[in-house]
Amino acid sequence: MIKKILIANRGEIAIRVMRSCKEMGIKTVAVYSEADRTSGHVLYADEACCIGPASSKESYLVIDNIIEAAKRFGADAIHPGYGFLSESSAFVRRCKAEGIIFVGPSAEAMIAMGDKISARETMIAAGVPVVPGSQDNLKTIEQMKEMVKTIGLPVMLKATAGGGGKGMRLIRQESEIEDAFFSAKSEAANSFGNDIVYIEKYIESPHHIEFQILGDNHGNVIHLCERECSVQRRHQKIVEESPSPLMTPALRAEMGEKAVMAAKAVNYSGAGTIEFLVDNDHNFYFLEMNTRLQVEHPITEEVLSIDLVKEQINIANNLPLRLKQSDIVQIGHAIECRICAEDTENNFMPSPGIIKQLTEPLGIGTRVDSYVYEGYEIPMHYDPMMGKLIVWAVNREYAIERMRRVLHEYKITGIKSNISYLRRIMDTPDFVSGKYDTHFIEKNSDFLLKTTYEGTKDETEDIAIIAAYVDYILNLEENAPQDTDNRPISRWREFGKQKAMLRI
Amino acid sequence: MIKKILIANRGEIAIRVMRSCKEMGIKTVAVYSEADRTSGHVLYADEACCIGPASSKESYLVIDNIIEAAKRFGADAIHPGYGFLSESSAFVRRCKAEGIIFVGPSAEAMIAMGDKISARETMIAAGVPVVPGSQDNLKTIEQMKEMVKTIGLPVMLKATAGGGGKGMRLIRQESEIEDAFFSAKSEAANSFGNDIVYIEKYIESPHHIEFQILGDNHGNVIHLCERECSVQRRHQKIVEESPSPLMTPALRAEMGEKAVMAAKAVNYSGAGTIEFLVDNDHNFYFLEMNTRLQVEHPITEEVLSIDLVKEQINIANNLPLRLKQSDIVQIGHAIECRICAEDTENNFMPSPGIIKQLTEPLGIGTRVDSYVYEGYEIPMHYDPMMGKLIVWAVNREYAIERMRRVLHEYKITGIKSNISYLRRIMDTPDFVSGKYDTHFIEKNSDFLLKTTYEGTKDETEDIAIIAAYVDYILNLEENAPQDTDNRPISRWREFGKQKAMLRI
Amino acid sequence: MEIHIGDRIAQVELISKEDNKVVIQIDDKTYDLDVVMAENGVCSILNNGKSYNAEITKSDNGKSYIVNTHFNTFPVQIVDLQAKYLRSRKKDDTDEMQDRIFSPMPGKVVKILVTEGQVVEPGQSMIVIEAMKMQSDYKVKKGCTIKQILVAEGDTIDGGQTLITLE
Amino acid sequence: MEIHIGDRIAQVELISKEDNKVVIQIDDKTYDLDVVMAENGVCSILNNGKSYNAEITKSDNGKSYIVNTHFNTFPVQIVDLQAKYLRSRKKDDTDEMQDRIFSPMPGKVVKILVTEGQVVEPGQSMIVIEAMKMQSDYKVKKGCTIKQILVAEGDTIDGGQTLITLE
Repeated sequence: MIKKILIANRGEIAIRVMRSCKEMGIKTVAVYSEADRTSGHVLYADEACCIGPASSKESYLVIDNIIEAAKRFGADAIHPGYGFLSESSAFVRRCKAEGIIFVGPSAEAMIAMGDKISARETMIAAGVPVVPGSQDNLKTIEQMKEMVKTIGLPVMLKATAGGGGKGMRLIRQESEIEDAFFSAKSEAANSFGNDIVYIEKYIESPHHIEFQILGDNHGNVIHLCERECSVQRRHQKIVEESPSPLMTPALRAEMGEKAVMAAKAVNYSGAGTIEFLVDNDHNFYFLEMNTRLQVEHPITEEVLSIDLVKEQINIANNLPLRLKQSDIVQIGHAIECRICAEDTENNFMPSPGIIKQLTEPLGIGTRVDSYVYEGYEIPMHYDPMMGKLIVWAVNREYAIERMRRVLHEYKITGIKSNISYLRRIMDTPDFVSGKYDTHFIEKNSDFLLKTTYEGTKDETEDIAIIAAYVDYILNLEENAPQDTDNRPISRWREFGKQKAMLRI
Repeated sequence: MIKKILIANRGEIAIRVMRSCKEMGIKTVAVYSEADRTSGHVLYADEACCIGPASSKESYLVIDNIIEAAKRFGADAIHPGYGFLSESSAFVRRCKAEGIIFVGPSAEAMIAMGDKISARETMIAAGVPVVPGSQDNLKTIEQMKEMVKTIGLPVMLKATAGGGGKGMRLIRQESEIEDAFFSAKSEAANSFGNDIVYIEKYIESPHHIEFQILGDNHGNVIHLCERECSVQRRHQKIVEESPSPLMTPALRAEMGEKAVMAAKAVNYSGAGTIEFLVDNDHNFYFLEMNTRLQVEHPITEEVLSIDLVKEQINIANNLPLRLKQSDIVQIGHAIECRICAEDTENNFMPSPGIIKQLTEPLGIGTRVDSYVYEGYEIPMHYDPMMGKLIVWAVNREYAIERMRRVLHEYKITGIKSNISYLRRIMDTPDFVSGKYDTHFIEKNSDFLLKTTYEGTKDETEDIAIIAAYVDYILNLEENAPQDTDNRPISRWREFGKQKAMLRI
Repeated sequence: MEIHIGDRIAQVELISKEDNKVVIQIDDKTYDLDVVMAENGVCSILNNGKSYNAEITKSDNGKSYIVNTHFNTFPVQIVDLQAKYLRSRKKDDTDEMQDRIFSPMPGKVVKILVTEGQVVEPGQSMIVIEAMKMQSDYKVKKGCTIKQILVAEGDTIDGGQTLITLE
Repeated sequence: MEIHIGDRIAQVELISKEDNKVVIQIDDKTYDLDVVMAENGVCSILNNGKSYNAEITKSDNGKSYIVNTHFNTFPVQIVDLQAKYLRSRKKDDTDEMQDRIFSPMPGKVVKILVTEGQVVEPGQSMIVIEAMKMQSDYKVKKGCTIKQILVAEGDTIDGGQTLITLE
């Protein structure tokens, strides 16, 4: 049985994994870059090892350094988290060669699912639906018409060399085919010097819905139902929920079955996610498989009352799955919001810096998975996500109400955050009604960027004026005219910048 | 429907109630004493009203002041929390007279259950078992023997005027009766000048197990299963869990049925708790009814996935119960620890003061209901409880492991707390095995007061030395020899102690 | 006294103050308040019983604030006599004049797109900065000449640090 | 240097220091450490990769600390030359001499059980203080005479405040 796990990651996911390890009595080893000495995951771990400079290319992505740390501290397993090396088959192979358990799937499964084209072929062979179409070169208008007949309208005509919408045509009616074909080809030729085009089924109102699966080393695979992840901005998920408002029991059973087939097709072991595109008519298509834990895994944990990291570790310990498919019943509703250090009003510019004040929400139905703390300096080198806010309630309506409450409780200053943007999502009619797809953010962008909130503008402005004014007066009174903020720049003091020798 | 609720309480329970109100879109009014201006519940509420000086007799217990506040702010309902006026039938009647909804039972139900003797009689009439015995004066040895025959051995002989164990005799065998009767009588006469004695069934290995019930204004009553509250010190609960390790489905059904009968006997409406004493043979006896929300209500919420405050408010809104008895099934296991500002190593002396650092545990399966924050000064006027730490997990073993993890994450300095004491409870074999009764704390007091923990004593001492030493050196280096701690005495600054007029 | 909040200029006056009870006039409104403030900048304001919380951070001579209330973030400037004086003196070089390129946040210089002495057009990109896996390029507003380039590709920069001077 | 922790007296010496790498000798053990400290007193110590956190609060000339590590709380005293000198001078009035009654925590005077000039016996209760709904009574260790009573019943008192002087 695994006794000590090195977590080859940083930030909230490293702490998330360590929490479950701690509960299981497993020792934890943190790795950290020079920029992360004061990061929460270093403080949380039993042991910690510096693995290089700030740049992740020189630290979190260096297989040698991580293996060396694992050996130095005698870790018998490595948990990769998400991102960084979590989908590196080379890393998996190296772990195997070194006799260290990798908490995740085999290198083979990773490779089979890692490449989009091979994944697509594997899925077709396994009977899992993929987006109809082909990336074959359509040379003639006859080929094109043939293909459209197979796929069915509407279709999207795309240029292989394309980008920025050039050479792209949405075709809804048969009469548009000919014109689209020739104009796209010539546009592509002019723009890219390459006139190769192909078509794909156009999915209207696409929903990004994914299924969590768990497989063990004994050939058992189950699915843990779906997560709705259509609230995305530039393919970055912002809010996720489970169950999906689009889902029906019949569709869930069908998609779940296909997800299990997909995982079985590559002898998958560990936790993984099958992403699907689903349209309003409940047609669904395999998109890709993520062969690791997802950022949004907590909403599955909440509605199913399980701990996915513990399940991962049990699987890595060669245990058979604890749960059967019939045990899996979603209860209630969970929503997750990703809390990011970014300036939503300024094109979502990242906002690294020092957290001056922090109040995290607590109480019934509230879960916070984060790694920052008051006085912590968020480094500029990594992802702007500070943590995740997860609520659970008996139904979707109550979950939204709870999310509004906890976003109200969440206070963070010193850096910009997306908290008020998330709060507005919770009030957007399309979200509240559950009728949204991946166009949600684009469609509601005006509503979402409204700057004032709650109460009249004048009233809240006056409150802000009062707060600043009173602080100003207090400082005058204290006769301590300080040039700048006397609150700490960073709570962490480098211990002796001057290289002094001191003898007391 | 209720639009605005005044919470006639302070601290964590006030915030607990406000959280549910906020989720329901109900406005909240806080009341506060002069010592509580910076208490978390004042900051959390939509509106706040000062109701008097620090002493609760002059503030939180003054019905007039609370009613006045409710009227001033137009609250259409009052939630009493627990403690203070929550079991005052005079307060309930006053609310009724003023046309304000009291979120709780009727004054009549409160009175019927408030007096121990009348409650006992009501329960006997309703067929709910009570501790056998009678408080009748036993004048002759024949009367005594008759009574013992009815009750069965062992019995406890007590003096009406007794106290401190004087005039008290535990009788296990018939042969002991005569001697005990005469010696107790003479001891009582000598000690108190009053020789009246009575007997009660002696409960061996008593477990304090209580049933949560919910009744509506339409005559429906259900029970929400049990809470095990035997971890007590001087009748103060410290740790609670649900389900009870002693419970069986058959006993739960039987006790639940009696709890519902008890509530129906007084036409109970709202949330209430029936406390029972249970012995190892599963005999159970009505102890008392608490006609309000309990401190430990969250463990019921966790295993049943409900929000008791929302249910209370729905009942107050005259709605019928949302749930049927058949909906009530406990899932998993929940444990609550009460986090108190007290010095466990010094006879549990209360420890008011300023919280210098605070880290509350987060992550999967963790719930914190508290009201304090970093920089907050815990006033000396009220209860030392700062909050409650609640975990949920799939089973009891995992819940204990999780509780160990979250107690490890909980850091609080500046005041003394009982966190390490709670941590030791989680390691006490009797607790871990689930084989404990109300003698638990007494029985394990040596184990629980062990002062060192984790790792060797020398190692942790050296770490403490290093931390202090490095801080000392840092201060020397900064050439800022400060007389005392330069961290804030209290984060809250009274705005201008000098009564100055300032014009800028 | 003048206080600027966003585009609005408010006239603010302290009418009276006794313990934490203050009366403040903002433009034509008079507020009768109970205010307490925590060392860490959290401010609790009771206005006629209504409970507001504001979190403030300050910089720049203690007269420039960022204030969070509810879900809003406001920049607030205290314009006392000293600030007024400094402002009046600064009037000559208006904000319009852009004499440097800087990044509001810390980051890393990915690419420098100009050379010293180069004449650049309005809207031309000068430099690309990366922070938190996102790249931003900084442009000039008006045509000008690159005076000096103070950083090199690969450099780590602080927020507000001057990267390129213009003339 | 001497550092007192509980009953233990440790000899502590700083061997070297470079950035946050420090070498400290405690008695006969040498520690090679990586230490960072937050403004609020949270200290992270890596000892050979092992990660420890300690939270410190200090008082009394910055030489008296309360340190929390894991589930332990330690009182730590830095005894530098100045402290040593002061200690040597204090030797005369030993801790044995009890010249006053005080409460370690703030509270309220519930009852005063003695009068000025009264001769009291060892273990006799002097005063009852209430805090957080709990009452504690304070006793004298040795027989003595009540010199002065500085508080009245109903008074609110601070932690450490002298309530009664003895002689």
